[in-house]
Amino acid sequence: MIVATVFIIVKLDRLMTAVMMMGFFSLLSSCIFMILDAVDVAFTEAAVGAGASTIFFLAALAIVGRTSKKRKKEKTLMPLAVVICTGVVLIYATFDMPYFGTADAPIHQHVAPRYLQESGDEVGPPNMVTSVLASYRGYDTFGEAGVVFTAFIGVLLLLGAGTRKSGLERPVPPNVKVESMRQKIVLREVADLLIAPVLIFSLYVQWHGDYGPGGGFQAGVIFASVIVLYALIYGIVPAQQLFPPRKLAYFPALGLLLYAAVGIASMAMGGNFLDYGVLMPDPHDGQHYGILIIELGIGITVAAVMINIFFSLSERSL
Amino acid sequence: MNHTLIYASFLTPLIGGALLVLLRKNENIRDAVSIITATILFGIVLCLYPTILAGNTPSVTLAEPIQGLGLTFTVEPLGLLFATVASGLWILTTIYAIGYMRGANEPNQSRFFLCFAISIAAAIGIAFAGNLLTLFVFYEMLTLATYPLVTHKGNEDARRGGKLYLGILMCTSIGLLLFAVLWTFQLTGTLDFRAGGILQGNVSPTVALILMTLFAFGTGKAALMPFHRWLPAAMVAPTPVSALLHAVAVVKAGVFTILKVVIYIFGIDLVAETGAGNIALWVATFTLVAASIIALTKDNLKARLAYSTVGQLSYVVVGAMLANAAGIVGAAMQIATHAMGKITLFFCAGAIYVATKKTEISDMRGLGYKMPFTFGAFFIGAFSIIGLPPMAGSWAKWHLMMGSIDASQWVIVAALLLSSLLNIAYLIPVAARAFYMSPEQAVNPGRTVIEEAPLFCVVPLCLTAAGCILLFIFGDALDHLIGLIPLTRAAP
Amino acid sequence: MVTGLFNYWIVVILMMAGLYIVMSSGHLVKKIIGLNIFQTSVFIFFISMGKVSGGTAPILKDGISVFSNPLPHVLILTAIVVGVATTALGLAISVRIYEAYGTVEEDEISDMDKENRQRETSVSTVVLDKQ
Amino acid sequence: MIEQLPAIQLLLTLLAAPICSMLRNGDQSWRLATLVSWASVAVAGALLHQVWDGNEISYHMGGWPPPWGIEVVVDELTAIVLLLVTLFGALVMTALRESLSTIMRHQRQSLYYTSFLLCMASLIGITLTGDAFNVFVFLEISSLATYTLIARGRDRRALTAAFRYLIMGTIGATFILIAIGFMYMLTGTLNMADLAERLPEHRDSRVLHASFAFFTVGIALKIALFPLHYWLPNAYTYAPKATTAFLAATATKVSLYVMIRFVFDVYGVEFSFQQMQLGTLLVPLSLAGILIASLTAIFQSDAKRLLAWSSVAQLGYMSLGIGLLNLNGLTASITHMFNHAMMKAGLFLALATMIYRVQSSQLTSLAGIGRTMPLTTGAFTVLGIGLIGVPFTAGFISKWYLITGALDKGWLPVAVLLIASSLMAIVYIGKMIDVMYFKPAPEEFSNVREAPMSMLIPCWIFALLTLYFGLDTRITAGLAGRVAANLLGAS
Repeated sequence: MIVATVFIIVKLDRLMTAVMMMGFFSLLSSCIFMILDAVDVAFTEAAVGAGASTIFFLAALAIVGRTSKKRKKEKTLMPLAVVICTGVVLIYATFDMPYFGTADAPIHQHVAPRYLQESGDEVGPPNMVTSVLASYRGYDTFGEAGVVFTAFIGVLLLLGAGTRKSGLERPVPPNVKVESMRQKIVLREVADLLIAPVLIFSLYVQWHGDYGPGGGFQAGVIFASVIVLYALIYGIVPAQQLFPPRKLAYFPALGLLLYAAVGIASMAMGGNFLDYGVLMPDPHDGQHYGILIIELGIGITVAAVMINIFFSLSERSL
Repeated sequence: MNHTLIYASFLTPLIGGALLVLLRKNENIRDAVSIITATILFGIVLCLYPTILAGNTPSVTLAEPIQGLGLTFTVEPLGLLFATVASGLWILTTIYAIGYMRGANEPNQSRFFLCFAISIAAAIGIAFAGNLLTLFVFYEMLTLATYPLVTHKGNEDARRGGKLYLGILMCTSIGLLLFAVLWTFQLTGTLDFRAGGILQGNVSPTVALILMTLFAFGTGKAALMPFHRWLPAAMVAPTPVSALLHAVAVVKAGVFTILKVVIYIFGIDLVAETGAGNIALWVATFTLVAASIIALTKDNLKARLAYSTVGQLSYVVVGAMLANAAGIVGAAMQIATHAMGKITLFFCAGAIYVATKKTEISDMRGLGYKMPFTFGAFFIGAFSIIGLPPMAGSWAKWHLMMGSIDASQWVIVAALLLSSLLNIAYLIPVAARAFYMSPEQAVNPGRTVIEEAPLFCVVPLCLTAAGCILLFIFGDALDHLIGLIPLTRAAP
Repeated sequence: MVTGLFNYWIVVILMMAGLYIVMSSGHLVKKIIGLNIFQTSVFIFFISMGKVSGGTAPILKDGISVFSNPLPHVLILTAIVVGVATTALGLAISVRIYEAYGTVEEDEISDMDKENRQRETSVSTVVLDKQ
Repeated sequence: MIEQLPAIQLLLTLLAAPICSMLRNGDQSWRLATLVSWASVAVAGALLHQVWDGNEISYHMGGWPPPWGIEVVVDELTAIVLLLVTLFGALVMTALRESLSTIMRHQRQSLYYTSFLLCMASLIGITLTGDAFNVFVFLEISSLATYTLIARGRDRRALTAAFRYLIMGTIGATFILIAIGFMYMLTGTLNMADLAERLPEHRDSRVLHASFAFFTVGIALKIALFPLHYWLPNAYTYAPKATTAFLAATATKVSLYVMIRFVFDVYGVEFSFQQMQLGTLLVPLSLAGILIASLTAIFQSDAKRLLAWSSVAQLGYMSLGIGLLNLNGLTASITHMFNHAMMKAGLFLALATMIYRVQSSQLTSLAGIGRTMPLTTGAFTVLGIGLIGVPFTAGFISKWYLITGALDKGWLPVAVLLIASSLMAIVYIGKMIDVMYFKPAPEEFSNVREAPMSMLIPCWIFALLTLYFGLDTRITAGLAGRVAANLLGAS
């Protein structure tokens, strides 16, 4: 089924549908992740792939138009050849791969056992993904926050949010989409109902990352999608009044700095960068609080970035 | 002490150059700085003589940019000879240039003298280079430093000439010379100039032949045909620059490089055994004759002198490629004596231009009586170039002749003789016309009375003319110095 | 063998489909869609590596001893974020391209650019000739 | 404090970035950014000093020992690349303010500095890390920052150039991700030193072969190795003036560094070159790249595009040196990595300085600029001469080693082709210098003034460094020689 979805996308010229199909594709992959035991990844993929990306795409499509043109035949031959070559190399490689699901594959032998067996003692959280993400490979995650921040700066530099004064002070031109949404009472009611629980849910995801799937990143995306939902239904202007882009633009930086501050604090306490163990007399507590704070940092950064990017993109279509 | 002297010899012109730029506001002070620097430099070079005559070769390393290969200065007899020629003639050229530039009201004089000073520094660097890398480095520096001099006038002609100048010199040096240098390095693992050469035992005759040919053509400054075109093209430059190019630094650097390569990289034994120099030898012989013939056809005095230079340089190359003691001595002497003779001729050409604005030989009839010193000096210089006693050039020609007889190269003997005859044919008429033909008054009616050129111009050219004679008289001193060049591998 | 590697093959097909969209499509937004699919397929590949038959999600609970490998999950979490960041930036650039060119079809854009460059070069050669 | 240096090296720039973005005041941001970048130069210098005698610093992020945690490794090669990134980054940053002032509103500027700092930080991150996946993360930060920097160019074609780069870059990065995934699959580890130990036993595995293939293609896209270079000329041409200087100096060089690290250290010399025959692939492609790109450069009428094509050619030198696989060749690659970064950054910066005054990079508008902006043109000339490889300049040193490397192999034709390409460099650099000095200036530019000091001084520092490193090569060729011996000896 997932393969079929992709081939539909290949053929589609109507981009709106293509985007929808892509969202569907993401949702499917998230199911696959679930089946493969990767609950955190599934959660994220659902929130990001099916949620955030799709919304960005829709916002962009609202600006650039919804159909693509067919290309000449010759132009598709070269890519086809390249793709087939690459595919052949990949298939060739698979023959030497350990079979799917084999427990004694090398991947499970060397590094992973320590995470599985000792992370509970060394770091604390039962969710091993969180331990690895935030502590063992906390530096990667710091980099990840950096990526989000970079993208944010990029979008801001290219499109600008708040700096254009478009949202608040410019008279709102009649926007078909927004207007029509506002009139749909059912949608409004449902949305009103949804917003509060989802907000709470996002906070739950934020703080509960230690124990179940979730964490700062997922929470941030969910939080952001609430705001996006609000903006879609009530229009972007009230949403921007609620979250003035000018102020919002500080938050990604603050989140990142918060993350770094934990690292620097541990350096000041005589440990290495991001060594939470030294933060508290008891290394366990140190790890625990360290992870909580950096997750909060990620959450703030991600939420603020997602909202900002959405504002920037949709502002342009006004 | 010696080390300080070597550093000083290289730095003096640079410091002088910097000073004259700083003091450019006042012309007189600036020019005084030029002259004083030149004199100091000459003094320093002279101070190095006792050491060399005692048989030492002091050496210093400036930096080591490539593992095992430093920017090294080593003073040895041949280099000292070149340094003496360059620094000695620099004094005269500076004095002359001051007169010329002021007389001709040229713009940008500070830039001019700065580049001049850098060129001399580069020439000294070439002279004292302790290995091929150092030599190559300063060779390129000389090319770049002289480029602004060649294009000094800044007009379309100067630009075209400059482009050709830079193009040929850069392309040959990077394309061929650098390649040869690298190849040598790869074969031997060193580039030091050593007595008896470093290639002995490392190359087959074919590779030796290819390498030598690369070196000979790669040294574009030696102006072997077909890479001689830059020399006439560079004639667009002001005359002091031509003097610099032809006598003091540039072309001499070229033939000096070839001599160094033959003596210290190949070793004359290797060249003699394998015949590595054969291609270069014949090309040089051809150039020798062909350039003289072309010189005959030129009416522009400077162009004629330029082709004369092309021919005379080939004497040095021939001497080097003969690879026997007499040939080398002849070649080394030719560097010194040709420098003296040719600079005289160029000074004369410049003086004539400054005094009369004439550049064509056919216009110079009867000028001899108006400018007796200038044309007198021209005679002496011409005799020296031709190789007639009692002028310095005769020693060089004599040794070269002996060298080619030793090598039983009768064709070359013939070519040398033929060339000498051609030299007479293209040089003597210039002076002869000036003295023996009456001026055509009708050509320049209303022209102001022609007088001798300014003192700044006349004094140097008289001095160099005197030098031509002195070098003849003290020829054996020269011989002694050159005799110190170690031609064979030192006993282990 | 077929059952053991089947999963990987599917992933390869998905990847290639994504790559094909990127390279063949002329519409900039569709290219980004392709990129997304390409990347997501790579993610699936990574996660498949980490799966252990009979294992569960890597969350410590009493009584469970076989877990899937958490490390690929972490890597992919990071990679997903990278992916969405790239998507956002790519879209932002295509929006700007639309504003600047009035289209997001690659062929049309390159035609316009070609014209532009021809104009520039012809101008410059004319001026150089004059001098 | 001393043992924290590797972390400080990264954090300085990475933390200054968010602070910069909050300042909202172009000048203040610039001051902060410049200060911080010079501070990182100092840190890079200190690191270089520490590892000078072949010491290796290993720093464990989060206090977790590798391979469980992420390791940061500093050795001589790392240190020299760090110095390259920070020093040239700082020089460009110093000049950036004036350059930006003409194209961007005040408020946006601080965001631009933020991007710039992020790019610098991520390049530092890539260089430092000893973890394969971490390379990917920082590579993506640097890519995103680079796309942004390019897309802000004045011409609308900057946008298409950035978009094209984004597509190519992302494909490249994903390829690298696949390669890392394959390696991980075989060994279960991501730490580079650990991988190096464990990979040899899998040398006959097809997975490793495919991994190598994907890595090579992916990184070649990032380095812009011929024939995967096609994003580069446009990106360099349309990126905002001074930014090009930074990108040309650092981005491709750091990718090259990643390539050297993986090919020599992780995959191992024997595997890469004997089993996968990387050399057989690299040498002809590099040569073709050098010649074709040099030739293309000769015919450009836009100065920036000309230099961009020259960059493609010069990258060919570096990959050729790797392909030669001998001491001199590899020394040449590493030396040229540093030297070319310096010279090309200087050239682009000098050019940016001229464009700052005449607002166009067409050669016609640069005519006669040697008279109106003599100091800038002087610096440009010195750097150009360095690029040609004239003695006394840094360019000569790298070319020397490269040609010696080719001769060591006994590849005479390669040496001849290299020399031919040097001659082409004379032509294209000569063409620009000729126009700048000897063509009469267009009327509208006949009285432009010399550039402001903050741009002029960095230009001249680049020029003087080019001369300096032509004489004192201890920290370029000397160090590169040791590094090369280590890399080759590791097999």
